Amino acid sequence: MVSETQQATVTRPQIRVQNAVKSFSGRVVVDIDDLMLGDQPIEGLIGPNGAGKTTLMRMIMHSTPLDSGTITLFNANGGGDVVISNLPTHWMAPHGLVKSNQVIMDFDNLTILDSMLLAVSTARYEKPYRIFDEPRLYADSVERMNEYMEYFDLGDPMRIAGSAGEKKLLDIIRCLLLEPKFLMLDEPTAGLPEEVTEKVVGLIRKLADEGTSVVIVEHDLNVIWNLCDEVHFMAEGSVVLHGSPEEIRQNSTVVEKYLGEGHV
Amino acid sequence: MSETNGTPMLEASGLRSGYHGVNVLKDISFEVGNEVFTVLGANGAGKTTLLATLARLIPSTAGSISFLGDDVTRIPAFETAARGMGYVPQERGVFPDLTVMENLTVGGMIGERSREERIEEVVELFPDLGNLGNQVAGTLSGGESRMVACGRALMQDPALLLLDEPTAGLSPLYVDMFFEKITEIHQDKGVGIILAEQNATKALEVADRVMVLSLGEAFAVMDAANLTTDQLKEGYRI
Amino acid sequence: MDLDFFSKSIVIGLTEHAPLILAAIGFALLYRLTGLINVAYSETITLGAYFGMWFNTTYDLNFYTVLLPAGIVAGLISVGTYFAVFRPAKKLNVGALEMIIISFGLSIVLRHALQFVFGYPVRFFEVPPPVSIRVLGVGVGAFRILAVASVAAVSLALYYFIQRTSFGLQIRALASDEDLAQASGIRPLFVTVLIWFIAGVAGGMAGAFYGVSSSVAPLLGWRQFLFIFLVVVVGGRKGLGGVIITGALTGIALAAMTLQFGQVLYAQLALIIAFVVLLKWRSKRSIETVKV
Amino acid sequence: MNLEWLDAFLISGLFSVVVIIGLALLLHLQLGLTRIANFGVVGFFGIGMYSFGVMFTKVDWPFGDLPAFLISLAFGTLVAGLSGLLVGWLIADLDEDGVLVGTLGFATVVFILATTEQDLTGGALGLGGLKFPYDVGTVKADEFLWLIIVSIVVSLIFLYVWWVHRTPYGRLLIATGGNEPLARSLGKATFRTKLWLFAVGSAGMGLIGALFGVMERFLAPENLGIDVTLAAMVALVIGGTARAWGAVIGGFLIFGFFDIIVQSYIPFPKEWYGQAIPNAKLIVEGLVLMGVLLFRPLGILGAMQRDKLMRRVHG
Repeated sequence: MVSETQQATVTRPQIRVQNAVKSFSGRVVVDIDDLMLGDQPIEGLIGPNGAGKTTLMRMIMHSTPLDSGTITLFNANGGGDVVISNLPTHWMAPHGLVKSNQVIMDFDNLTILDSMLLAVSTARYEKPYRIFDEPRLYADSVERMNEYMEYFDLGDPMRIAGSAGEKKLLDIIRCLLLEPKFLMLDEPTAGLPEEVTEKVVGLIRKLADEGTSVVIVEHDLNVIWNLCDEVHFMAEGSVVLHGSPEEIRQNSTVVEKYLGEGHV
Repeated sequence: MSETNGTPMLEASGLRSGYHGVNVLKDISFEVGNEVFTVLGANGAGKTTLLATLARLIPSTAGSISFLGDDVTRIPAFETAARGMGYVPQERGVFPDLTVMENLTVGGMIGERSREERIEEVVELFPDLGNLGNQVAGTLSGGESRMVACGRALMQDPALLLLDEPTAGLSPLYVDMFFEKITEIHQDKGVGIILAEQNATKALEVADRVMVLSLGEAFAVMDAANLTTDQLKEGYRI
Repeated sequence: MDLDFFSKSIVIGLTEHAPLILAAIGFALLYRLTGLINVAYSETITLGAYFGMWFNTTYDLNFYTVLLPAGIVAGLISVGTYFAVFRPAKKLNVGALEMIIISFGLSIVLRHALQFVFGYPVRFFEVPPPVSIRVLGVGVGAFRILAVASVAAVSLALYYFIQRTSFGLQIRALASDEDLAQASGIRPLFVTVLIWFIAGVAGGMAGAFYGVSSSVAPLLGWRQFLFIFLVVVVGGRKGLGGVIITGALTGIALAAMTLQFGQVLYAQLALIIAFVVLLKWRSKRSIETVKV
Repeated sequence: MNLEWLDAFLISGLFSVVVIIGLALLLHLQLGLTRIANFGVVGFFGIGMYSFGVMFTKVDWPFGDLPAFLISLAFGTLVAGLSGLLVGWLIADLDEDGVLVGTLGFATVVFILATTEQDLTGGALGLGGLKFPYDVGTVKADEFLWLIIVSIVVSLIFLYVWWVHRTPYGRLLIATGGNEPLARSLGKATFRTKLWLFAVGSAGMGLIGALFGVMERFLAPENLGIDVTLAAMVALVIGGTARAWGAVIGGFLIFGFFDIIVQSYIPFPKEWYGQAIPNAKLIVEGLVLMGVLLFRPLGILGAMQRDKLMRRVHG
């Protein structure tokens, strides 16, 4: 864990969600007055079905447009504050905001190495006339890529990811290669073998220690209880509780929302 | 573990299924008789996947399903529907482009009894539907569209009704009403019910037997009365 | 611009472009149900024209007698293409993009194969010379009036079939949500075949109308395809009613611009540009949620 | 130059094969890598051809033929590129139906303009006055030289397309085609990528159109039929959409076979050449397109094989 003094010196990026509303065909799915994410290194976002967790993450990434409200990223790459609710999705990564995917997502024809090179490459390299940049791109990033490959024991990178678990892991690695300052993980461990899950968790901790803010949505609440410094509990579209994992776990509202009133 | 009364209506054994090569359900076996059988579990536990697999809308990767004595593991969804399985999916339970009355009529395309008679019965069960006949289902409120979805499935004269979180996101008034209706459907019409729910309290009130799903595995299958809060919390990992 | 211009545009637009509405209804059925953009639909139209002409000239039958047989043959061919090409393609899990290209290939095959059957020269229906009547001060061939009336009748019949009958309900249910329709006991194969047949009949009849009002040539359907497609893509969101209204407005707009510019091609040009810009504008306004 | 050994049919047959390969190569970038089905290939081809033709024949050039020729060529390429930019902007964020409407619509617009703007294009009558920028004696020699020049241009296009697979840009195109939302979430501006792709691809198609027009010498709207798009698509699909060599192999295989062997060397009855053979050729093209996409969607060469490529590049 990070010591108090260390934490004070690190300026963590934070996201503030204000008056954000999203409804689908008349039904309000997310309605948040004021929510600050990123106060603590690792925060969890939990809640019963239909609470709006995934929708909130997509709203932050702007792959779901907001009906109203603003979302601001403080301490973005470069230190400034950016109102991200007006920006298209592809501007999030350059600002240091990255999200992994809940469902398996991969590029059909790209090898593992390609996927990694795609993540580390920037628009500067990707012009139709910049046709001799591949060696430089590779040389610049080979060390970082090797680190991950060795850590996860990926084997030969010049092949297309096979199993669903491998694709899920590759999705997370792509996110990490983007060097996120604010990382959102949507069910990062679903479908991963146990030993890989542990490695991913270890890496998330390390990243958080180094100053990245992490927000996790996860159905396996054991992961949340073990990993998070703070937990946000969502129900019916808004965040109804914040607190340490212990506080949340013991809170009667949480039990009620999950199980129903009689079990409090 | 308790037994069903008499021969089971539906029997699943060693069931596995999921999406994109990830098995959400990991080896599930259970029997359902003419009863209210409740499937509890937190989000991500696999309740929706289980019901869609039983309705034959998601292919199972292993295991078998038998319904009313026949093996239905490989037959198409419209065939299981014709044999008496009614299915109300979680959110998209209505045809959004059709009117309420048309939604009900689609349900009434199978079965022998006269359609008018069945529509009358459904409207008797959900009186609100009587006034909504010509409204396009896509414009209904959440509670109304859930009633239409239920009504559509009941129009099929099902022997077994699969209900996937019929009360999720509804106001408490609707929730109470729906659970009353579930009891009514089971007791008055003799329809067996598989009810997937997250809200344990309400669901246990109407359930005969219960199965708790925990990350794709059956955690407990037992009489609803015997389930303890601690068992539930463990299943939900709270 | 005066009242005369408007009445002229409306009369000419509706009489000349009435078959567009009929063809668009058929295409819209296929498009909305299967999500398939069937480029070969243009050949269904062409074949309707050819078979109509063939029945008409071979058996010396009056145009209205051959209309339905021409439609039915086109409908059967349409069902044939479903079983020969599109159903296997779906079973082989062909992607949406490949599906369009396959239908494009089919379109080319049919278009040129029919020339081996019917010969290369342009053919004509044998119908009595038109008698002109005045409608709203515009001279129109009596035949055209009849054509508009019959297109309207057929369109309404189709509309009724889709909106009011039990088969029509099954079709719309399947189009609305395929999984739910199956869970409700609807047999997808039966309904799908029905759709292909009806779409083919509508296209074939439209082709016969196109053919009788000018000539019967291999490119007959292809020349109309872009406009049919545009009408359906732009108007199809609101169901068949939207297609019919958009089709009628397109016909009127084409006629009005033709009068204005004195050149039918300019009218087409303006309309294509307007429609594509409209699509662009609409896509800007409705940013869909993506699953990332 | 003694060219008696060379058959005039062979020159024109090879020329059309080379032109189709060029178009198919550019289509490979759009359809094969980025998964955009451009049905308006002939539109970009045509606008380049006509812009070049009009510029070259209608302007009173103060200097010699060659500079005028080159300037007109550049103009045709530029106009095609700009129209690609415009079409790309209109359709890059639409789905498959929008792309089909937009590209098909553009091809129709070009056809209409070629027909209506009689002062510039000669309308349906056609536009004459095009000629080679040189004269090496006989017509046959001129055409042969032009075949070589165009082959060189198409070879350069091939080299570029082949090389793009080895660049970050090519990787981005493949990623955009494979999973656009995912690419966007990795910070890729996919809309702009498609825009540039359309601009560059269309410019190339326009250039090929202009070069084709020179060989034709006489431009008419009949040159702008959908069969040009079909030809490029068939060549690409049969060879393999995912591989750079696909266009080359497919082009030689199907058009080499038809345009050279069948049309020139097999002694069919004379009367078949008018309509039966061209007609049969199109039927075969359509059947090939359907058959390949149904039963071997990746064509003769098959999948992209990035694994082997990456091993070669970084191994």
